[in-house]
Amino acid sequence: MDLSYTPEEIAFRDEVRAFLAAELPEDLSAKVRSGATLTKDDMDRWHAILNRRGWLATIWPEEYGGPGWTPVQRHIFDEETARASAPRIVPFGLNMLGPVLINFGTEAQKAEILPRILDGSDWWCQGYSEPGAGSDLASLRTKAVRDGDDYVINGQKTWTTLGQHANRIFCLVRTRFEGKPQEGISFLLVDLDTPGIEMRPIRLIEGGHEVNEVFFTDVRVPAANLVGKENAGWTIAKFLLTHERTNIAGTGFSVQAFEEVKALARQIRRNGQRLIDDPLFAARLAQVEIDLEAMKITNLRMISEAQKTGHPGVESSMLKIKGTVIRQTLNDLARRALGPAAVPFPAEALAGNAAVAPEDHARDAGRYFNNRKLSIFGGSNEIQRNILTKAMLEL
Amino acid sequence: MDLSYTPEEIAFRDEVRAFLAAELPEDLSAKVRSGATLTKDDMDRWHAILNRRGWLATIWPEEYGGPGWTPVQRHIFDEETARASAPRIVPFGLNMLGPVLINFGTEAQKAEILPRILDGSDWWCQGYSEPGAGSDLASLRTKAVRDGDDYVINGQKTWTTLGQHANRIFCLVRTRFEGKPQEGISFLLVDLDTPGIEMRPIRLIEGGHEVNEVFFTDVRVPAANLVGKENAGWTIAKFLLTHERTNIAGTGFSVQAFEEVKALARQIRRNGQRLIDDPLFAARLAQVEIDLEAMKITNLRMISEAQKTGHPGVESSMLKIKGTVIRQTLNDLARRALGPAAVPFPAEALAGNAAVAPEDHARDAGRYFNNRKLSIFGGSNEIQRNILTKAMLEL
Amino acid sequence: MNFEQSEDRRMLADTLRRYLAEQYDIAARNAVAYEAPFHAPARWGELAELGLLQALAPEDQGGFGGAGFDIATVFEELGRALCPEPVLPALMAQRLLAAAGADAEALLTGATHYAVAIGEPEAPWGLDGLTTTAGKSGDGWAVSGRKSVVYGGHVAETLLVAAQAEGKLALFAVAAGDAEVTGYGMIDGGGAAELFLDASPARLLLADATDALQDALDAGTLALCAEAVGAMDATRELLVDYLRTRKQFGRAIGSFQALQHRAVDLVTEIEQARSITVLAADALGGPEQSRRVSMAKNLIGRTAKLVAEEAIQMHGGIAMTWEAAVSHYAKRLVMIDHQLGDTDWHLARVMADLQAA
Amino acid sequence: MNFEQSEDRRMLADTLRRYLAEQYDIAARNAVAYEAPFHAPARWGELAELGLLQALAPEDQGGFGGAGFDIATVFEELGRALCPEPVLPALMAQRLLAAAGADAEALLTGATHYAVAIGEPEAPWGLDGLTTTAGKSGDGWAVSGRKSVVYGGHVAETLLVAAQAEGKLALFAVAAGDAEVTGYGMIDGGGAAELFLDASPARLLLADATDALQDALDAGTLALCAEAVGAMDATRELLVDYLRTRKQFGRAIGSFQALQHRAVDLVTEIEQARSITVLAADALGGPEQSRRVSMAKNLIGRTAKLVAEEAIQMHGGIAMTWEAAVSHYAKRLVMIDHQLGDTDWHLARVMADLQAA
Repeated sequence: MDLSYTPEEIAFRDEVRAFLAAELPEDLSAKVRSGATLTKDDMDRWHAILNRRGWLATIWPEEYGGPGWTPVQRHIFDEETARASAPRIVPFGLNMLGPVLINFGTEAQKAEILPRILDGSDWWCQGYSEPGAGSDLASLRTKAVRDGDDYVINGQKTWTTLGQHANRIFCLVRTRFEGKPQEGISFLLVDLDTPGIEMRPIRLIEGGHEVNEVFFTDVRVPAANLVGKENAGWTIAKFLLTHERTNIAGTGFSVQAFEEVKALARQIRRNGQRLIDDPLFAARLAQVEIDLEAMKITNLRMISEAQKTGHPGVESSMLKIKGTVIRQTLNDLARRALGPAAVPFPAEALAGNAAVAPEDHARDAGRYFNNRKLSIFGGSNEIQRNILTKAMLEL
Repeated sequence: MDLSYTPEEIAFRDEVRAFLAAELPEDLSAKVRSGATLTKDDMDRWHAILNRRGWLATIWPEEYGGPGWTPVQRHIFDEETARASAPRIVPFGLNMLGPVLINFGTEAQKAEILPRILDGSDWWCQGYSEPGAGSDLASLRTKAVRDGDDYVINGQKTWTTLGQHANRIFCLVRTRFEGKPQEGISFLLVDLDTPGIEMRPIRLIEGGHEVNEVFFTDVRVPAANLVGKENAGWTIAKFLLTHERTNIAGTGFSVQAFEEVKALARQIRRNGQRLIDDPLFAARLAQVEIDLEAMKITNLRMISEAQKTGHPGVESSMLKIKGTVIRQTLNDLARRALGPAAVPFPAEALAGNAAVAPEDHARDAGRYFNNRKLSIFGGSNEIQRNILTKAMLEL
Repeated sequence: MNFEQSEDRRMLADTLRRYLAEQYDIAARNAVAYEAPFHAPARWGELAELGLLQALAPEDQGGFGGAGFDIATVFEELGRALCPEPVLPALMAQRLLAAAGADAEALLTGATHYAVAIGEPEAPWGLDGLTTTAGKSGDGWAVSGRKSVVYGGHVAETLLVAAQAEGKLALFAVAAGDAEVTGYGMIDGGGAAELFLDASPARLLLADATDALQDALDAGTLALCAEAVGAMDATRELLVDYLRTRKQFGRAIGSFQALQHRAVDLVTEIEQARSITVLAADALGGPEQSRRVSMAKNLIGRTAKLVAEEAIQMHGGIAMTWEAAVSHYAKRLVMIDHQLGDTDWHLARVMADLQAA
Repeated sequence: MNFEQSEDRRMLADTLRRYLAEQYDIAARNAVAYEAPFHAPARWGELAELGLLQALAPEDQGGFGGAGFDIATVFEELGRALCPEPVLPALMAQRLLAAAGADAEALLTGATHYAVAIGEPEAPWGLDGLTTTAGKSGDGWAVSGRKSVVYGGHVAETLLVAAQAEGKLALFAVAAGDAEVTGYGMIDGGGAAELFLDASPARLLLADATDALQDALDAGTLALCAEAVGAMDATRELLVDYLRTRKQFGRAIGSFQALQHRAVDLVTEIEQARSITVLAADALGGPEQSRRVSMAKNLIGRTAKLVAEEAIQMHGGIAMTWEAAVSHYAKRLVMIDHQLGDTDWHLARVMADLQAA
């Protein structure tokens, strides 16, 4: 039992730190810190920087352009990029479609698509959820009917994150209507400029535009765009849910959020004392600090287990639950810390001299509301509890 | 809307207070305050005092010897007796069997049994739960088979509170084995000296003897001891659950417990300051004080509603849930307040000069453990949530 | 003891509820709540005509209410409709004007918007540590300082400003045109403003205003509690309806016991929130006013956040959207904790009472 | 980075687990835990022979362990079996004897019971505010004062007592016969004692013992955390087994989703408790020792109480009985918070670090 990194791991961490110090643009990290919305150009820029270093597709095998990292190295990379307030890697092409193609795609699909993900030619988005199929994904109803060499798609997808920047979408569609719902689902690749597709923005609780609805009306897609076998799409969906979840605990983001709240609580003065000297606030902050310290170890224990077995176990559902609760608690503390200064909206509308909240914190309340999503999207915490019930309690 | 008592209610409260000041024996209230176990004689003594005043059967109609109080008067009485650390009224004869007989019994049963409850000739106990039928009472299996003018009982009851003091027991028994389980249950009265009955003590978590198991082997009971119709016992069981719950919120006990913790936190000194000056402890105490203040109003709102409609609604399940949580929180704070001094056991074993905890608090840890029962017995809080789900959410 | 609402208040509540439901359905509400002037000026006069403002003042001050239960009745309905009109500053201003013996007719008719400026960046809640100062200037006074997040300050014609003057906390009236006022919307709808006072001409209303200001804060805090109760009630209705109708895995999600028990716990907590608000309303005007109001705001702060977060979680993704009414209720419920003292701030006041020998 | 237990520690854990499971099944455990001398003297020597005590000391002090992970390994197994043997005072005493350069052979062989007397009625945890004093008396020293709830004090032959002497907190050895010792059982099993010292003859072990005493407290606190982890693990097993087998309404109660989700949350929190204990064990002997031990004890205090209360509630009535193993696990889990600093006391230490400029 030894919690210290090996000399090799420390060397790697220092390499990542040096890279970030040299290559992460200051304007990008400032935006990330303040919770501002990144533009497509911001994200493309960061992807390109990582791609030049060979550190973009962190979970791909080396033969396809991955860096060949161990789970611990990936963890170090995630922690360090979060600490440095680097933009998150947009996961749809890199962490979702990429591994799917590598495992289920044809050679032609891999050869065509993977390089275009790496070099930014394609921006992929995800067509999974539907208005009537959220937690219960297997009940999806968007249908794709074979017609000659094409599939013809009709239906609606929703929660398509950053779809406004995308030129392509991978979808789960229904290709068979009898039998078990799970056995009639296929995985299709679709160009977003195909006639019959309409994308509409969804405005989120705090006012931002992050997700979209996508409507399909008689959309013709070549049958060659099928990944895996027809009606075998559920296997791919499950593969994504159980095998390729990376950085699920998000401890790097939480560490960053903790440091921000701590700095804020030292900066804010109320009635002659620093907020951090208010015992009730300090107690809240200390408690979540302790939870986070434990979470870091829980995360490492499970990464270490994954390193041994080759894939994360269902215990990663615990990381999802507890990790999101901790991040949400930290967002909650940032909001609380601001007091009335959390109120103004939209932050951008305030003239400089009227600034109410400390610089970099004007969006903290919005971030608190937006991050309620953490415990809902990507398999709600209730779904995670169901998974854990089955797997761990065998009930 | 007016939270003050009417002049009549205030006069009544003063009457109760004067009565308690004059009639409640000091040794009994001291025992109650310290959490010591009351003897049968203690309880009989208090019952006799109340009976002399006509205040023993507080929920019986006047014609049977009740005081004819309104729900608000009953509430005032409950509050004042709790505040004065009077012993609780033992409910089995007075608050459970009495109303059952008044509503379902024959004239002969009423004439024989009710006076003997009032004058203490009989001590009744309850035979409801079985090892396999707790929350799911309808699945009870103790059977009573008609044989001539008798029923012959075989089976086992458990959680029979204070059965060690009782000479009679009222039981739910199965008299029909086909059909819906609820429709084969009868309500029987049994003398505990009938051959074939064995009562065994159950030792509780903190070491005390409060409940018992009762075993029935070929126990012959006259058929005249049936209350209501054969196989109609479930109606009586439900009547008890929904119509005669009194003082369910237990706010009087909680007020008393709160005052005790507050006094304790002012008395205990730790590292040069009073415990009450520790902001973390004070925050816990203030928070439960506030919850209790709200609870008192919630309780009064529902009593006022009951006064209007004649019976408490299912909302009383909320009183059960929240009332038990508040009492348990107060027990928890008393235990915490003591620090290491909560540890010694049994408190009685300590010589006077070795006393670790402040006088009257030596049993606080035991009380905390014992009162975990509050959220389990009498319909667990989970069962209350099921009831509320059905009734209020109509789900 | 009597928990029945009086006939007058029941009629007022019914009238308001009907009017607000008609005029502020969620789409209409959002259309005005998030765009300057962050309320509906056309509705303001109508609300005044319905007696909304007069219900907040006692008869001898030109109204027909003014008791704790009047305030609670009005604000519960405002909360239920998520109404963004600046009624809170009107309530607080009315009590200050009455304390100063000043005329409040223009306030009660809705002709003039008042705002109450107490909080400052480093003293956001309560009366301790305020640094805005006033000095004599010719025949009148001049006030200097910064007031932060002044509710309704963006539309007020007259600002009632708390400032240190001659060793006491005093109350001044400042015309909006005499101050630098930067208005903005609030994240949960409605508007507020930053006030920059630099020797702004001011009229002295009360030389020793501490008690009057505390009373205004208490009444405002009670109003927020009642508003939260109304908003929680509406949220509960949205949630229960959603649990009944939304299907996943072929069943209404309300058939899942884990959600049922959480929903029941919410309903229980909402009843507790209603009770503590009744307690505070009853205490207004009595010796326990400040203490019970603080108790209420602490419990409301805890419960409103719980209700908001649980309602979002049980709704799932849809609650993350602007389109869903529940998202706006959730925002209001959470942000009420940022107004007039948060749950910890009020807890500390209750703790101080426990600690006092 | 490596989360594998070393081969040696795994063997020790296996050996202990087997032995404890055999010797301390719940009935056997309860038979000794609640009756004087509140442990099983016959087992004590056997445990020492198995290496239990030597595992707590490093090689240069006569043992073969002594690191944080050795302590955690031993105490996790003790917790799993709810073992009432007075190992905690032995651990703490060993560290104090080592710091004093005193011989610990009799301790490590199990021949002599030591107890460590630090806490007092008004200074139950930590080293601040201790009022027991020592003064020179002839060739030796005399100690006076009251020590409260001294774990294992009821069977100790030698008491290691912290007392103020010549302006410093010093450490003394007092023979049990030279003090008034009132032993008693603990509500969760095992024994402790009150110590009344009235000019009791004492031997000075360390004139400036603050660091050594803090180290003993830290190691003891870590041990309690690990003990709680073992007890929580066992409680989880009891609970899951009960959920699987107990039937109500014709179904295993574990098929009710409300209970499922609560059980899953418990399991998650237990993993967190294990993690923070790993962190504290790793930190023992390093600069972060006290801080991380406090973090661990705070989290353990919260989690152990949650696990105890939820395990009782989900078991229902049966958990209220002495007969059910879960009731004794629940008592131990709750009462661990009363030893060596409760969850709030340790939180305050972590808060102080946050507040330090």
